[in-house]
Amino acid sequence: MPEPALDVRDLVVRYGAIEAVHGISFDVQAGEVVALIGANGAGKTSTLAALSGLVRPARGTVRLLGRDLAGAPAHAIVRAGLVQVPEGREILARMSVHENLLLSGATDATAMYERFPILAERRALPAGNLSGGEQQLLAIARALLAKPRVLLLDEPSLGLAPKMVASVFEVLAELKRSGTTMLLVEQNALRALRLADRGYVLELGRIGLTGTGAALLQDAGVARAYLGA
Amino acid sequence: MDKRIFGALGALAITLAACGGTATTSASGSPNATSTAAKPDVKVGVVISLTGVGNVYGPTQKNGVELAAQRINDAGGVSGAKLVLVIDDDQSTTDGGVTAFRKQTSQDRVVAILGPTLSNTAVAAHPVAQSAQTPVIAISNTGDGIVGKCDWGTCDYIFRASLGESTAIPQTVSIAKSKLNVKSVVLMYAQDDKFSSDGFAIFKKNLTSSGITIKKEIAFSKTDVDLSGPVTAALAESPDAIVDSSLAGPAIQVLKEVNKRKPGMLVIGGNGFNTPAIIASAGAAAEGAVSGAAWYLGNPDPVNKDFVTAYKAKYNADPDQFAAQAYSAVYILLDALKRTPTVTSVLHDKLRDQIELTTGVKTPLGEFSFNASHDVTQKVYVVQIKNGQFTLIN
Amino acid sequence: MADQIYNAVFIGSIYALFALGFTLVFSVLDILNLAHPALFTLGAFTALFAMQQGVPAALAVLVAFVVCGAAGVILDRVAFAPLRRRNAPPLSAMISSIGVSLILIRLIQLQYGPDLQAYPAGALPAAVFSVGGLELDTLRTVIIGLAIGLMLALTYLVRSTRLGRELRALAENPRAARLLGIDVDRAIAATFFLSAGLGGIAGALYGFATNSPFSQMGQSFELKAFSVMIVGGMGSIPGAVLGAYLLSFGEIASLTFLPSELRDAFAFGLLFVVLLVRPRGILGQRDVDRV
Amino acid sequence: MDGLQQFFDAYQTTIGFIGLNAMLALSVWLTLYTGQLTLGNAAFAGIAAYGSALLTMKAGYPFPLALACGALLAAAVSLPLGATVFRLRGVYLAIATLAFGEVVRVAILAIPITGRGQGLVGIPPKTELWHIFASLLVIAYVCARLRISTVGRAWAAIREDELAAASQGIPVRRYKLAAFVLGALIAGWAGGLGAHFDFAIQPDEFGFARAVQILVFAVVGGIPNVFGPILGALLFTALPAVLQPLQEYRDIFQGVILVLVIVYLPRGLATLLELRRTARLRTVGAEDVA
Amino acid sequence: MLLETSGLTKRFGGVVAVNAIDLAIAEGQVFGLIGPNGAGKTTLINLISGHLRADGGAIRFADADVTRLRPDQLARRGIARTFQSIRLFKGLTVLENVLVGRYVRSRSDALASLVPFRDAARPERERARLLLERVGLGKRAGAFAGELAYGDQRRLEIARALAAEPRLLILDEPAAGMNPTESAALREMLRELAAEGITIVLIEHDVRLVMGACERVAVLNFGRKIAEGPPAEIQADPAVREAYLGVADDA
Repeated sequence: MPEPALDVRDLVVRYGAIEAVHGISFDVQAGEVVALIGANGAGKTSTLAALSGLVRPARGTVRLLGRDLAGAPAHAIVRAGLVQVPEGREILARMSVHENLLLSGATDATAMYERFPILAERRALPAGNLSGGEQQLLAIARALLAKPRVLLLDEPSLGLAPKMVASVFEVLAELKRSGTTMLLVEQNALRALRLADRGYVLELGRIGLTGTGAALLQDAGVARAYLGA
Repeated sequence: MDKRIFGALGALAITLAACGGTATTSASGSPNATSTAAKPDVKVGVVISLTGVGNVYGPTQKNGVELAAQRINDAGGVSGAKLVLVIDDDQSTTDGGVTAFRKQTSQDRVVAILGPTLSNTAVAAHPVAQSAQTPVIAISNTGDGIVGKCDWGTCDYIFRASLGESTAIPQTVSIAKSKLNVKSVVLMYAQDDKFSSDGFAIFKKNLTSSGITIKKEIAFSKTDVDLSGPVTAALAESPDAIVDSSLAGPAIQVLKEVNKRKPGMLVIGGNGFNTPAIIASAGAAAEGAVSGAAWYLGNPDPVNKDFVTAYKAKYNADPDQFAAQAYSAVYILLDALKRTPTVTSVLHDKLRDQIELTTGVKTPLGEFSFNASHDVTQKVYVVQIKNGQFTLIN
Repeated sequence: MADQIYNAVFIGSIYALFALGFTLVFSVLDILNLAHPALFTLGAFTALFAMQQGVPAALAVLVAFVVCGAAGVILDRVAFAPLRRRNAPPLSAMISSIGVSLILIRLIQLQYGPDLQAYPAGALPAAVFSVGGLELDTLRTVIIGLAIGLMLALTYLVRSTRLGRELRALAENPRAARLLGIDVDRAIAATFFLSAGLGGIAGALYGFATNSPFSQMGQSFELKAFSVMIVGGMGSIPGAVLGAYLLSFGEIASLTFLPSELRDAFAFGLLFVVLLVRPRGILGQRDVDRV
Repeated sequence: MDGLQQFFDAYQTTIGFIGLNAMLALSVWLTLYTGQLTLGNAAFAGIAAYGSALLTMKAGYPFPLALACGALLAAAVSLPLGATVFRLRGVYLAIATLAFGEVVRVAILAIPITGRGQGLVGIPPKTELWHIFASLLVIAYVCARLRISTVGRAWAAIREDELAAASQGIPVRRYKLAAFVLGALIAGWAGGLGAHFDFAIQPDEFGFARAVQILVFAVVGGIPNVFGPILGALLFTALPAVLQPLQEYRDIFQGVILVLVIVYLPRGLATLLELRRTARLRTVGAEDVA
Repeated sequence: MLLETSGLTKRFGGVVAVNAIDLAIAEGQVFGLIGPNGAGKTTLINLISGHLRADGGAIRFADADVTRLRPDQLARRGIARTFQSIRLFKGLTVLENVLVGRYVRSRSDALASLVPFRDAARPERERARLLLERVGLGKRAGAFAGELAYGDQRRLEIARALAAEPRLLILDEPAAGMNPTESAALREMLRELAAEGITIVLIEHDVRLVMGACERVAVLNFGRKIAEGPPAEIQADPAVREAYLGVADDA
């Protein structure tokens, strides 16, 4: 196996006395889409916070194309190519769509306007005026402009109407086809696993199950947890 | 974390220890004094504002008293005993002043106290000395109620060697009326400052009684950032003169704004005008400003010339009125000390009686006496700034 | 009347410059930097020091900008950064800044004493010119121009440059800013440099206009700056400018139409009313009263 | 013992002010303990100082009655003020109370009976040290006992999480207001005592600088318990006297100490009194307000 | 009915977060509320507990209109709740958290507490300890709430809510972060509480828990109630499967 694009080993995240993530390991190969699923409080958000440098991992390594980024400041991690589309989108509501796009440091957003024409239409509006789905597209476009080697997506379907969820996942599928490496953290396990090449199930800060997306979809445990069957 | 706490603790401990050990030093009046006699020192307390808002005055007062003490000791001290100054900072606050007074009366057991610098500190601190029966000579308070009939009660141990505004201002007003032909004025004052407010009340009374029209009263704040607005409003009344009761800082702003808008307009001030800082900062804008003062630099009287020369030699700067008054007060006290029977164990009431008898002491302020209500009797110098110099006009 | 309007424009410009620096730090970091008045004073004295070494006035303003800017960055490193690292709330930073303010003012006093100082004679333009019967003095007019220029420059910087975008992103959502790859430490340093530098320029210019810098000169600006910021809208740059002129014109108007004793009551009365009626200020955007 | 007597005589005023400042620090502690940052207590002290001084001087009221009236006057003013300003939070609340303080100062300057800028001079010096320390003892005791009662727990709950506190049935606004008014009452009592301790009062003594100073006492001392504010008042009142020999550098030392405490003892000097390691979480300070 | 809502509506900007919801919950019932993230469940209970004010519709609790009451007033009437993002008083001890929870049940002892050496809160503390024993936190009474592990914090929040002896207990995702054993224990406790007559509204993602514990379940999607009924019925409902599981496109 070639060197993974993202290789996380033995990651531990602590908040004061509480340990939220207990030494998990996983990897994402170049061009691959990996889903990380789990219930609320399972440690998904903590894991992503550690990956993106928002919290300093208590232990473990985060290698991006061989370079260890664990504990590096957030901006250095983004510059190295590990870019996040955060949960809740975190668009800057008072700034215009265009300004939001340029925040990644890019000077030219044309490529994204071509890719997402709706954003071009709205480019001068304050981003806060966009609908939830449009905001999610903006967040994705903004992350793509930072030229990610690995794109982290945190709950991209959160709070979106079913129709918008579908179109966001279409966008993700398209990104997958164009070879974007993605780590997808989702509650919508079915959609996520269907899109993903592989998946990890996070339970209470540990990796429970792992396997291909299809295999996990068939797994009885996953089905019980997420489908109530 | 614990280490850091101990670090902070350590720093605190060191700070406190470093300061605690020497909490009661006293400044010696004469660095080069060769103790001539075996007589015990005569301790004189000085309470002045070396920090806080009053520290514009405190430092030159310190110079004044230290110069006087040095010269007195060089000339043989107080009938052979060395004069030692105990100088404490009142931090320009009432409680700082009261604390210093309590310390000097109970711990240092000084024979008398000079000070404190600010009037509001004085009205709080003087009662301490009164109840300890320690004579006080005020050296820079100019408001009413400092001596004679004090608001806070009997004050027969309190004297004042600084010319009160209630003495200086009437003279200024009468000169303004008779010599400068002023018929109407606008009266400006810093409303949140005791000195300025006191002066304002005295000006108002005297202007009214001498028949000068007050066209408008304009209050401003001592911390005001810019006085162009109030000055413009004052000039709009077209008075013969602008009267400003404020400290030097706002006074400079008033002078400059007036000069810019209406050069040649007469500005009359109180004691706050009587400092070289006015001429240094306001420059040409200060020309023509009139004020009444207890002292002025150019006074050709030999005692004053001697003082100015000695001061310049020691501090390499011209003295101001605060230095002159502080210096004079030490000599006034010396005069009384010399007349008090046993200097070394001064009975405070005896010293007080002798201070009361002070007449005609020659000081840089002129011939100096206390009147029946313990206030200054001296000449009032009404001065005008001409060619960058304070010049006598009465 | 015309000359009173001119006065109001002048003093409003100084209020605005002062408040801009204050508001910049507040909007980006939610800190009320009570050392800002001390930096303002430092600006006036830095210019004084430079001019005593023979530096011309125009250059001395620049020196004040750079020195105060650097002092602002150091202030942040010493007094605020350690607090930020442990997510301390704004109150801690405010108290810390009081300590720094004490130190700075005292250092200035140790060097220059508490007295009023004066800039070297002849170093500042003294000329007066007249426009339509209005006597205007050159120095103040230049200062007004410069102040307005600086306000426009700051507005441009914040609105239209990359740094400005980063600062606004940081102000609106620090978490998002970090996730987007903004170098937050650098942006914060820039904020303090700009804020303190502007404070320094304001101090130098105000020092020039009055030609009597003194160690407590920043003090009275502090309370007025609160008023300016609240009235205009906490953290809003155009709000601060608007608030500053509103205050200066209000003060002049109350001087003209009310007993002069009540002038200060105007500033704080206005502040109080705005807080109660519209706490986010005239141009403020932040919601103050969240659930 | 003569030395002790001498020391006591010399520093009588400082000792008195430590007590007065400790009371003022406790008055702001009440709101800080509730998680609210207010800066109006200097003004409340001012209202009561002027009120009680005018009553003893001009109306001939007996001293205790004048003190009580002054404190009640301050509390009476604080009630409608609190009812309006507690819609605000954090720095907005702080600035609103500060603005109120300035309005009070300007009002004192504009009302002739207060002596305006000249101040009020000749207040009968009725306050003795034992008055101050007896008051402090009572106030500190009441605050300490309140802290461990249902009321104190409700205040702490509001500080920790206002929303959750409301969900437990705590009428949040009313409790905040109670802390504020009680604080005003204490500040007023201290103000009245202070006015009669000093012969003279001036509007400046109750301004912005004073408000900030009171806050510093409480915050640097720490707010986990009533000893924090008292400790803070003790330190920062005694410090100028202790540092007297350093004169020119005194402010610098004070500033350095302030920064050091805030940076290294985030929850105040009172942290030093807590021995349990985990106690750090329990103690509250600047960290928990606003 | 203990709790009834009729036409309850809440808008945020242009989004209708809760859209004309009618609910009727009988005394003693365990009522489940499910739906995808962002469906409006939390907004709905924020309306019921008074943390949000409704834009339209009405809420009746114990035969009285409570639509415009504040949270503390509702708490007095017997509504207690937990929060999705745990909102404990982190700087207070576990015991103190429960004591605060007893606020509406304890007499004010402000004056009594002034009597020296008297421990006015003693009886209250005894009760609080018993409650902590019940949720399995008896040993941790002196610890700070902020120090507890996630699952323990959840349990403490429930204990705090129970301390008020509520008639209606609203639990917002109480099982999040609990392991299966803890989750099972929670289910057991819910049964006991229901047996004691406490009415419970349960919001939960753990479908096993909801289906196992609730007598009735309502499903929200996009601010609307799309289904309501007994668990078995709900599980079989195609509309629910579509909305909740997000698999509309390949049914």
